[in-house]
Amino acid sequence: MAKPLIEVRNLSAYYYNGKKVEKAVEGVSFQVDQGETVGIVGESGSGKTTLGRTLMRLLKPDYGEIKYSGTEITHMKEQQLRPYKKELQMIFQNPYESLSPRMKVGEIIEEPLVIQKMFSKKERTEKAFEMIEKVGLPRSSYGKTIHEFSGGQRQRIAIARALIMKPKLIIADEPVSALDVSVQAQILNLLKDLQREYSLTMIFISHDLSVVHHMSDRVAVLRHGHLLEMGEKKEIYQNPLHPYTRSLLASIPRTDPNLRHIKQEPIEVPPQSPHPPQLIDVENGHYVAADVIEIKNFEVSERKRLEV
Amino acid sequence: MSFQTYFKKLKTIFLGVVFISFLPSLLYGFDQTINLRSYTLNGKTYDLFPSIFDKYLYSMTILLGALLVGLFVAIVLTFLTSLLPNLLKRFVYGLITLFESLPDLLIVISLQLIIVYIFQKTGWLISNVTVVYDDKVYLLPILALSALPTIQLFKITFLLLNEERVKPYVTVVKAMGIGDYYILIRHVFRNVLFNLFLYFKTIFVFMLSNLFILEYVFNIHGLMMIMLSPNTFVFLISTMLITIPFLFLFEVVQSFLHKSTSSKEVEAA
Amino acid sequence: MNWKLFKQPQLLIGMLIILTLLFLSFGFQSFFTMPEEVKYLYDEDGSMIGVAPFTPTEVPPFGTDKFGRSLFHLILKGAKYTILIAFGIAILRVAAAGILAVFYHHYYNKLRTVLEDIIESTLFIPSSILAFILLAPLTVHQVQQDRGFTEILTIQCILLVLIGIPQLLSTFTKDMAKIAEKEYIISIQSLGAKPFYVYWKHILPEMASRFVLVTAQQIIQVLILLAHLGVLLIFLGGRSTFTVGDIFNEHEVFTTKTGEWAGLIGHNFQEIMLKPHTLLIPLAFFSLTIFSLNLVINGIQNHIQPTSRGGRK
Amino acid sequence: MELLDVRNLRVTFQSGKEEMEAVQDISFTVKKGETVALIGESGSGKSVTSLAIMGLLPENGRVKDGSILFKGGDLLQRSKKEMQQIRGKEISMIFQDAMVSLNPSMKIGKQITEGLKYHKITERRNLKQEALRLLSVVGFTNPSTVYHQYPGQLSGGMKQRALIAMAISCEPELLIADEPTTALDVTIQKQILELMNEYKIKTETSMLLITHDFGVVSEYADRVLVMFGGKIVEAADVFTIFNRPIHSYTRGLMNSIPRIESPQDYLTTIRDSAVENPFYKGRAFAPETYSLELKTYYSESELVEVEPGHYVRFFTEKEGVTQTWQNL
Repeated sequence: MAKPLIEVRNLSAYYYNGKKVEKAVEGVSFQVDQGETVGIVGESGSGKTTLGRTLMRLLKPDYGEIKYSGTEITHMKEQQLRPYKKELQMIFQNPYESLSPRMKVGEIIEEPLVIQKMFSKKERTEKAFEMIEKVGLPRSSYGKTIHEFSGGQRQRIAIARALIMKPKLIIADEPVSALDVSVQAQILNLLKDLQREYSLTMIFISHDLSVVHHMSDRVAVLRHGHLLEMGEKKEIYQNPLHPYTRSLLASIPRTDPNLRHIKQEPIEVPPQSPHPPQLIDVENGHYVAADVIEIKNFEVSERKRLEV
Repeated sequence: MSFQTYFKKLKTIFLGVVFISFLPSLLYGFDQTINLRSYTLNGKTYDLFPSIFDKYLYSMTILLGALLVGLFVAIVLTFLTSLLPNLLKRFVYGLITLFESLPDLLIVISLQLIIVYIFQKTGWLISNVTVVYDDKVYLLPILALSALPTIQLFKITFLLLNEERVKPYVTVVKAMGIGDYYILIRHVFRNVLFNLFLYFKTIFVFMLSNLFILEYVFNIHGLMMIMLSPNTFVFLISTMLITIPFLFLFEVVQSFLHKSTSSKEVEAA
Repeated sequence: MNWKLFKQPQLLIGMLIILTLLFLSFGFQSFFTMPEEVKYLYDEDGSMIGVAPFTPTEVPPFGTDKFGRSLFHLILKGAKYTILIAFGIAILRVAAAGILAVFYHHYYNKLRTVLEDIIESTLFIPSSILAFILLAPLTVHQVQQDRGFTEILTIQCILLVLIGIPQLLSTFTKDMAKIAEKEYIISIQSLGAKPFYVYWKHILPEMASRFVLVTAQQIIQVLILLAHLGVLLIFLGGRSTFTVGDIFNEHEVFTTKTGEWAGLIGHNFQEIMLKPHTLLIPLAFFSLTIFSLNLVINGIQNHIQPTSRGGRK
Repeated sequence: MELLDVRNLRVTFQSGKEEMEAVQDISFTVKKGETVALIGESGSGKSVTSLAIMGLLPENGRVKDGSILFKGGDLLQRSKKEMQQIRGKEISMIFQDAMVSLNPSMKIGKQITEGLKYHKITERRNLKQEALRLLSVVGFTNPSTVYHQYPGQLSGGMKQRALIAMAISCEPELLIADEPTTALDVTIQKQILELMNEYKIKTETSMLLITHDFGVVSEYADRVLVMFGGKIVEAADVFTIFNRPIHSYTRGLMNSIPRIESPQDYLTTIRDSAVENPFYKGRAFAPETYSLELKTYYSESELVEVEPGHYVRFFTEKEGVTQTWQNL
């Protein structure tokens, strides 16, 4: 069994909207093992972005703890965190906004090294060129300004920047949702290639179930800040237990017009519970949120499965 | 709108004003006059209470009157320019820049001179130019004070209108086959007026400054003049007299805006 | 900020006017000689027909003040003081507020309680009154303690700079908060950058064009403020006092020591009804300068967002 | 007779001194009760086409050539007044970004009946009743509450419902939906699309559905036009497109979406498809004939009917190509 690289226990982060306290993430626990990709699926307002940023320690969690390869980093000060930020890197959603508009491509890609004061200037340039080629851009990109690049190319630059420090963990927050379909495929392929090459651990956050399915080994479903279901990809997609997961899956448009006459019954999703749900291991690391009534249902469905 | 935040802000401002009013002492040593009964202006001594309320009312009448006149004229002007072809609109915008550049002092003095000139030519006096005694004039100060806010408001509404006209919801309404003038009046103009409230604070501060120079040049014995008298207490009480109602007004406007357009960020630009 | 900014015609015209004024003012000695003071005018027979101040028609081009000095020359001479002092105060205001805003934004939760009072309350006090209250005691001190010209000027400038800071601080902090929310700033933070690096390399450069714009606006505000103070007989660098009139009708006249325009307005203020040109001409130059600055501002704004201005689509 | 018949439409945009062609020679028809989908990526000209039909092109855009026949009459020949009578009443449009598509300061109830009021379809005193009915048609369970709410108080899905209510208020014959669900969550997307489809079937309204999502097309469209760089690259009924896509761009678009039911380790991109397509032999969409980034074509091309009702854009001579197809 691989060692957990990042462990999250009972993580809660709130944000303050005027006087009101709103939950962004509440009572979330999971772990990511070395080398695996965990997909986090959630719709808007599910707290997936907050979760990603809290893991990066861009936000300070209100409760709970985050352990990075055994060390607790929850309450570390910025000074102490700096070495960890070499190993944790993030890719953001919108390549039009996540790259500084006033810098040259080369500067952008080298910036992490400058910030962490690594290597000499010459070595940094060399590394930047190497990364530019790795992500499939021409070497001439180095001296160009960011305005000359399309969305897909910009996302490649963002990936090059994230990978120049040879990180261990990548948190990708909706890295392809701002891109055209054809470009999306290229970026996903690139991410997969690079993941293999650098044996990266990855947390892949997205609203798109197909993309998460494509990228991940394990999947977690987030709704209104609560973790509802988590497990191996196969388990989640073929044997979804939580009604919310099932409704998400049923909402994906089928890409076959021959199926359109088959009507799908709408799935009743229970209202959000006020407290973070207890996660129960149903089978083989397939966790599901359960209050008392739901546990009964799961038992039934499990029994059914056994009979089959 | 909650009274709690209002009073909290009021307290904040009060502390700030107290600090500012004793700043001269901090800078030059403690030799400030504090007199709770009376104040001196141009060598004469006046009772502070209750006459300060009278002056206060007078100054605020001029201020609000000018604001209303300015608002009205600005809206009419914007509406008229919105009907002009694009080339003329640019010309109008150029004119705004020109007029905007005139200092308040110039406008106040010129107005005064124009009226004297008219009087000399025709013997027809629109309004007493300067006030020597305690009788009050309204028309001229209001007109003089409204000149610059009119230009500013005109500029703001003009720019807001241009911004508003290309917003997606206008296209949606157009797609319903609704006529241009109907859209302009019922949708675009309405929202421009809403957004105008965001500039309320900016205009207000600007007008206070104008009012001050107006009172000085016209020799109007109003609240702003009183503030010039070397008496710290007068400064303190005058400022609070302005703050108490207007802060309330700002808060009401803010909460009102927040309610009707809750997605919008409310702040004075 | 880049060089394309200088392709804006409005900006160029505005800068040209201001630079011309400054050029004429600095080269004053080499272009002009200060004409003789004209205190009295005589007709051909040699009998006196008028006493200063004179109107532009009597003494072209702009007439004289009450000491018989040519307004045209006074204005050109004073241009450099007026414009440069306003420039200096505005730049110092923006620079100081910009630096303070970094700290205010970074330590917002700690500093807010201290500074919010002052920032909020300055909203309700017209800056002219604020300036008057702070500067008026100086004129008394000048006489009483016989302070020097430079000392007075320095104190005045420092106070004028300080007066403008609270408002700027609040706008800059709001701007910074907006920029700090942008994804690319967050992405820089995720790389483990020190706060200083983030401000210096990213947030402040992002605000550069904003700083230029605000500086131009501040120059206008300082100019208007100076004009107001001039009317209130507060002149930069203190004032010189002359006694004029005959024994029966003696009164004091205050004049400016630097010759800046606000001083011209101030010492001619009593002539408002009789010889209005002595006020209107300096004011016209104020307007010209402000207009040029407005042109500069329009140019910058057109450069920043080319479509949203001026009825063009 | 077709309800809508667009013939050889060309739309250009003036940007600076340059004139850019956003839509180049597009022809298609929409029959009564039919849903036609325009599918393409950003910059394909699909939204511009819809705006041209509505007569709502931005100031710097203009129709350079072609005709848009609606019920036999050319919309491009109509005066401004006449177009106003058609917009909203006969053709109406649902826009992409519901978040900004409603007037923030007007109550929902008032806003959705603007068309009815302006066109004097419903009497003033019945407006409120009609608004409540429309709100319940689009699935609000509490119409009287929503009636008095401002757009800022509604979620994205609810705003889109309100927009639909507005679009169908005058019972138009043609509904143009420009990416109606792109900004919404998947679960909401499904609800909104179902709602639109139900309404369409019930009232026999025709629909022009503009989207980038093949999933949406496969569920709801009758006929499909695939667009790229301002041109139609493939057009057929929905079953043909999905069962026998020919053009490599179509195939590329379809394959580049990761699929849950048939997972692949590597996603086929459009570039790969261009190489792999057995039909075109370097002709239909060879990499040298187009630029994916610039969204333009480098060589001449023509739309060829390869089987009845199935059109594909081919480069070079059409005969050779058609034969290749027929030989198969």
